[in-house]
Amino acid sequence: KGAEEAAAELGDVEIIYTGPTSTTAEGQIEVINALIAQGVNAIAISANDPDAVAPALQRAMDRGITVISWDSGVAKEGRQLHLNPSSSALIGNTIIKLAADHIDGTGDVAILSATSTSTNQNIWIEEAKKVLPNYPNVNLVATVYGDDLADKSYREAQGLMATYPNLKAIIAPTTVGILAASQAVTDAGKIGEINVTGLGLPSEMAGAVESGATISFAIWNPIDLGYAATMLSYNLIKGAEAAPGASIPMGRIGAATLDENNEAAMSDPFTYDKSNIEAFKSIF
Amino acid sequence: MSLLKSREALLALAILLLIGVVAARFPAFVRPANLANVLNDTSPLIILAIGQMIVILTKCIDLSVAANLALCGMVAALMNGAGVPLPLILMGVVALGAGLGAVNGVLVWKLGIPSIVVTLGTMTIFRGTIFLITDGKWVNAHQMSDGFKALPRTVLLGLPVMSWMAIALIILFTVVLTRTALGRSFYAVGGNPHAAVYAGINVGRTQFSAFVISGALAGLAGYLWVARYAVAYVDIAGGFELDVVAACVIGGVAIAGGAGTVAGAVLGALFLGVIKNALPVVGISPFWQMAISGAAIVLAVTFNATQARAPGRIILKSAEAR
Amino acid sequence: MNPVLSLRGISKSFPGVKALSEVQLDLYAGQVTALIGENGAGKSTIVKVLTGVYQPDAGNITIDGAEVHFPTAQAASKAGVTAIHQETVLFDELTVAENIWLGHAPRTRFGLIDRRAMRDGALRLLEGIGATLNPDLRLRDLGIASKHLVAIARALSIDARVVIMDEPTAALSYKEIHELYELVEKLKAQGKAILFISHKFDEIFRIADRYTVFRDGQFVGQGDMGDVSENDLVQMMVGRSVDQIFPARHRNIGAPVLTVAGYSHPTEFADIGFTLHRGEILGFYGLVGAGRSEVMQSLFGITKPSKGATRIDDQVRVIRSTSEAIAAGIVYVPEDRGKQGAVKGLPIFQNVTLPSLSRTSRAGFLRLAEEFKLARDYTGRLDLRAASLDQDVGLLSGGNQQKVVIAKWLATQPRVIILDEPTKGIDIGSKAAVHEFMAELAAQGLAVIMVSSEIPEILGMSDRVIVMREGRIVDEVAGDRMTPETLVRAAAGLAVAA
Amino acid sequence: MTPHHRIIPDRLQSPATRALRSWEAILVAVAIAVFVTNSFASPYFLNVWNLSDATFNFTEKALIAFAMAMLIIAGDIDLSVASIIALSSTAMGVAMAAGADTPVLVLIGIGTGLLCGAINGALVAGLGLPSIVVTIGTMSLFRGVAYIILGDKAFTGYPASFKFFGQGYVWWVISFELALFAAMAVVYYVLLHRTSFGRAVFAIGNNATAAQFSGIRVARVRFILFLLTGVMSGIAAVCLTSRLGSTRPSIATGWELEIVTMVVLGGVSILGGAGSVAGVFLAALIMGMVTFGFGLLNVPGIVMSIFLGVLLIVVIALPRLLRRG
Ligand SMILES: Nc1ncnc2c1ncn2[C@@H]1O[C@H](COP(=O)(O)OP(=O)(O)OP(=O)(O)O)[C@@H](O)[C@H]1O
Ligand SMILES: Nc1ncnc2c1ncn2[C@@H]1O[C@H](COP(=O)(O)OP(=O)(O)OP(=O)(O)O)[C@@H](O)[C@H]1O
Ligand SMILES: [Mg+2]
Ligand SMILES: [Mg+2]
Repeated sequence: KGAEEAAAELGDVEIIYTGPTSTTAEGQIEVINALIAQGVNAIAISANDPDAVAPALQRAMDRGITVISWDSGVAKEGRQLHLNPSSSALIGNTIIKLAADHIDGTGDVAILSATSTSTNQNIWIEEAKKVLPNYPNVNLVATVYGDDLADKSYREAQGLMATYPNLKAIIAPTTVGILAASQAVTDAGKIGEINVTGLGLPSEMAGAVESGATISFAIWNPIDLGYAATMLSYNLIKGAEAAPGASIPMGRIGAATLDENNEAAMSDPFTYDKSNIEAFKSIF
Repeated sequence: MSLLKSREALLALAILLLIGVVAARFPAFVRPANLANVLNDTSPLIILAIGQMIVILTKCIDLSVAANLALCGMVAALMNGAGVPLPLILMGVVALGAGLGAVNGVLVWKLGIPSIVVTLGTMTIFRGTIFLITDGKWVNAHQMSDGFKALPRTVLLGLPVMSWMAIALIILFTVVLTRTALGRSFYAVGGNPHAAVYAGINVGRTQFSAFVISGALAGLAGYLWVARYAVAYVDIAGGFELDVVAACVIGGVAIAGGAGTVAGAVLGALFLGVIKNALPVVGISPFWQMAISGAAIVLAVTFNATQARAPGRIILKSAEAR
Repeated sequence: MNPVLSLRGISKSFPGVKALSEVQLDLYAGQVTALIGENGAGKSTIVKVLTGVYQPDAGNITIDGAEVHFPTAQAASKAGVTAIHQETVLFDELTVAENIWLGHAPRTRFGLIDRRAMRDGALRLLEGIGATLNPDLRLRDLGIASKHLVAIARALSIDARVVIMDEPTAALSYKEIHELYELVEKLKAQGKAILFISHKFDEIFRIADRYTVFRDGQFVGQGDMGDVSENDLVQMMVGRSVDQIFPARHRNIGAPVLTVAGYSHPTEFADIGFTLHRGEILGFYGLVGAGRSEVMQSLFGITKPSKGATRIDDQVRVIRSTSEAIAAGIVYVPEDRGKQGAVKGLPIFQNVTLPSLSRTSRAGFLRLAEEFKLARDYTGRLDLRAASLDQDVGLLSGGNQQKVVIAKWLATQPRVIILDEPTKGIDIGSKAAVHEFMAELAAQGLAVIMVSSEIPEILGMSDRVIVMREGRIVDEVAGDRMTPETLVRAAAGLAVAA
Repeated sequence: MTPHHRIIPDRLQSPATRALRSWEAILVAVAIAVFVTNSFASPYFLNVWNLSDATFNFTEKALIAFAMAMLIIAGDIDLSVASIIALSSTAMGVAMAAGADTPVLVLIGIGTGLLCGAINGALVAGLGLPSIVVTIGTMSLFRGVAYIILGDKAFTGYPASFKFFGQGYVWWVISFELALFAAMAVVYYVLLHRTSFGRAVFAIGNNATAAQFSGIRVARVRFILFLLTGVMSGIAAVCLTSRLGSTRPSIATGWELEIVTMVVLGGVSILGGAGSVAGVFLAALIMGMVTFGFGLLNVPGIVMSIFLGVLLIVVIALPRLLRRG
């Protein structure tokens, strides 16, 4: 949606939105090859696997195509720049803070992630662990993976509750995970005992917030993300240089400043709870 | 003979042993509430395994069950979104599942295409259809009515309705398979299709019925799945068909057809269910789960085969007895 | 008297074969009608038409003058036609009782299968045919004869007016055969119309009242048994009179080729020992199930013996696989042609060269020209009838399939050829050809073992006969002692007559 | 003895007539149709570099499909091939982490495939277990071991010389993978249709008992066939790992079914006993072109898979429908 908004604003841009048969790296490579063959000007990708798609993207760049990654990143050699939805550190900090706030800073928490291969998740978890010492009484007991499958995430959440009777919060930095975990907590009748938090879309989380399984959660604006990725690609095609320290404009959002890894962050995550979810759930 | 009969008993023993080992380290695992939870969690697998077992009995295989489940689940969610009352939704998904099973069945029956080819094709078609009708969009918890989500988890006499449904189906199909003409004809058709013709049994039509049953069960499981996890999208239950086949194999259902019991399939499903649920509890990395269930399948099939090996002809016996 | 059941103008074709061509058949209440014809004459096909297994291409079936149609086997049994089929068509995984009642099981009030009634009924039926079998046993745990008894009980479980028996005595022992005869008498007394198919003339003359003869799928004639002689029937069957069936042998027995000593298997046979010479035909006689096939298959490397030795030309040879047997010059023409002999789906020439590939190929690479040459040579010698050498073996008639199998073995240039029931399921014409060919092979110096359950064949062809019973050799017969009585007594375990 | 023998002709149809009426002829027609349709549908299709890129979509799968075809013709099946890729790739990753060089990596990749094939072969041919069940088991087992070793990690940083197998070109637009695919097509054509081993495969697929009674070492042939699928999976693992430049335990997920689809589409009877390498070769090309053509039209992958599912069923059903008139 955001990409279309950007395209409309720019006028001379056509967006091809496509995806592979299955959520595998091999499938994504097939799509990349098809895009290269069509001679597109730019590819903006959210990678299923940061390393596996890199060689294919390198070939795209060899053929003069602008390549950026967004959301879930690609290894450095496989793209010109990477747009994080938000500063990883900030996300890491936010998810821990959201968990800690509602348990008065004391108790066991566990992380329910997506697949073990998703770069973004892993970075956020890293960052979250870094800030843990700031919460001396918060005890991170486990990190499990639900593979972004509803049933597996649900079962993993159940497993967490069974294994750690004193669990106070589950952090799921993924939409599928946070939904499944809220459901598991609701079904186990532990609303109020265990708080589920993490990253999710307001439209999907409305129910969980209402039931109280989730008190608050965070997310950036995904529409802005698509918009920004399109803007960045456009500007790179038009001659902007992706180099450490460079600043590339992103239309109405401002400009992205690249760090030493050619990564940039879009905006801060925004926290949703009972007070504002109604307003946002119809937007994204 | 007695060993053969107790194949199910041995499997039950293995499951108890497994539970015992887990309980030794984590007593919480054997709390009735948790065990009920494991049963409930395994219910969809049990339901599908019963259907798959019947299909395998007739010398076929249904690789499309998981895709069927996903499609029916999605349709259930969409019907709910359109305000269709729950009883109608239930009938609708069961009918839809049976219909999809009938598509498989007709291709096997009328065109004689091997079932593995048919269901390999329909599994991608069914899943693709979900994409076509939803454009890849999800249906989330908040888009589902409370009544829709509540049914499987409503607790009756200490167990959620989903578990009760599985139990009812276990009983129903045990009776169907052991005490009805159709049930026995599944065994006959798989055991000796040639001879079945002589007994007046239409092999193709019996296989067709098996696919319809498997499909209807997948349809029901589709609703249960979506209502329970409160989400529906293209990829739900992806790859689940292999778990279902695995449950049957572990449960001693002969892949060549003609031999197997509901109890076996259910125990096979429970075995996998216990492992799935126990691993996170025991704290073994979930990465071990796949290898463990793989090893279990290989062991089970080795074990079953050595049990079932033909005893060989005994010509000399009478001479020796004298 | 009007026939209970009559067939008129029945035709049935299979791809490439016209199995039945406008045949007729009448069955009368309280009478046994024998259906006679060479192998492949269409006898079993008419049975399958009568029981709804096959649909005829043309013609009609009437019962008591009313035309009937049998779209399924169930329809036929509802109309009162039941059959003991030539092949045992039963279910290994089901119990005896379930096998008997499958498709028409007694029901309880709730429409469920009544297992108690089923069990009791099974016991009653089995008792009626003199069989003592536990109805709860799974069929897989039974021997072949018991299975056949179950098949008979199953046929009788249907309350029928017409009972068909397609070679019912083939798998039964002497005692069981006599019980079957009694059963036929009983059924006759109950006024049932019986169709009895058999190749054994003594049997036919003993129990049949009427006969019908088919030849090559065509009706040849019918009448009262009292009006015909054995020779008349044979003439009708083959269209010519057959007087001298066995070829005159020119006996020329040479040095020992194969010596077997102390050959044993844990369950199948024990202490088998014999010597086989060049140019000799050694017969193996025994009742069906005596373990002859098992011994031969073990000599051919299919199963491993637990004890014993084989020597070929005074060299001890351990044969652990069929390829080793072939290398040692021992080949085996199996009894079960369809399962063990011909590879249906492969063309004739590939069947012939299968064990000789090392000779027709170079360094593992096939040479088609060589293959065709080899196949042409050997199928020509056997007078094979086929459209072309790249035709699928499965499309040939049984006798021609047997010729392909024999050609396959001759192409390996063996020293010992074992023929297991070589003429079973082959018509009289082909039978004579096989016999002549065996004699020729022996004359050329090959050592031949022939397993056969047919006494005339054994006596007519063999130089010496070994009799087996329950997995052991019980007698060796040669010269003057080669009489039917000696063989039968030895095979049945009776005291050896002086 | 017999006065005159009837001469039985070797053949009734000349090999050429036979070829024209064969399944492969239909596939050639389909392949041409797909090619022409694609050329009209997308302006980007007729471009050698694009076509060359597109071959990467199927070459690795096709390598395995050749061996799988032989296995299926012999009446078995191997559903663990994709998992063997994952395990082989993981083994190479472990070796690389231990400092192994490219030749050693290749050997380890292929060796792991061989080992996995031997395990399947021992269970199926040695113990006589049904192959479909055994390989559903080892499918979980092999990938499971890869997960145990790697967990959520990945191996990256393969040596530059290792890149050749999945990214290198032999000559002009002919990539190494494409050349290997063509070479293997020839090798498997000869192996299946021109050697006594291939003949044994057909004999076993049509009637294993009669094959054994004809002196064929059935268990040994079946074991070798499992070794072959194992080795081909190992080779595919080398190519894929090189192409991805990294290893994850999840690579090649779902390939087993695509490979079986390719084999069946190629006219190999899933019941065994019939099939040809040419058919599989053509099916690989068709599937590759369909995937690529849809890709150029930006059709979502899942729609593509519906098409392949329909194609599979229609292609198998059509001759049966026509036969019954
Ligand atoms: N299903 C079939 N498909 C093709 N041909 C068949 C089939 N069944 C029978 N035939 C052919 O039809 C002919 C008649 O076979 P049938 O079995 O009726 O002979 P039969 O008289 O019973 O012989 P036998 O004495 O050996 O039992 C044979 O040539 C046989 O090969
Ligand atoms: N219990 C059984 N189950 C299945 N098949 C059997 C059984 N018993 C015998 N057979 C098969 O029946 C056929 C004939 O019987 P069998 O081989 O026992 O006789 P034999 O003593 O070996 O020799 P022959 O039949 O040559 O007299 C064989 O093909 C055999 O494999
Ligand atoms: Mg017959
Ligand atoms: Mg025998």
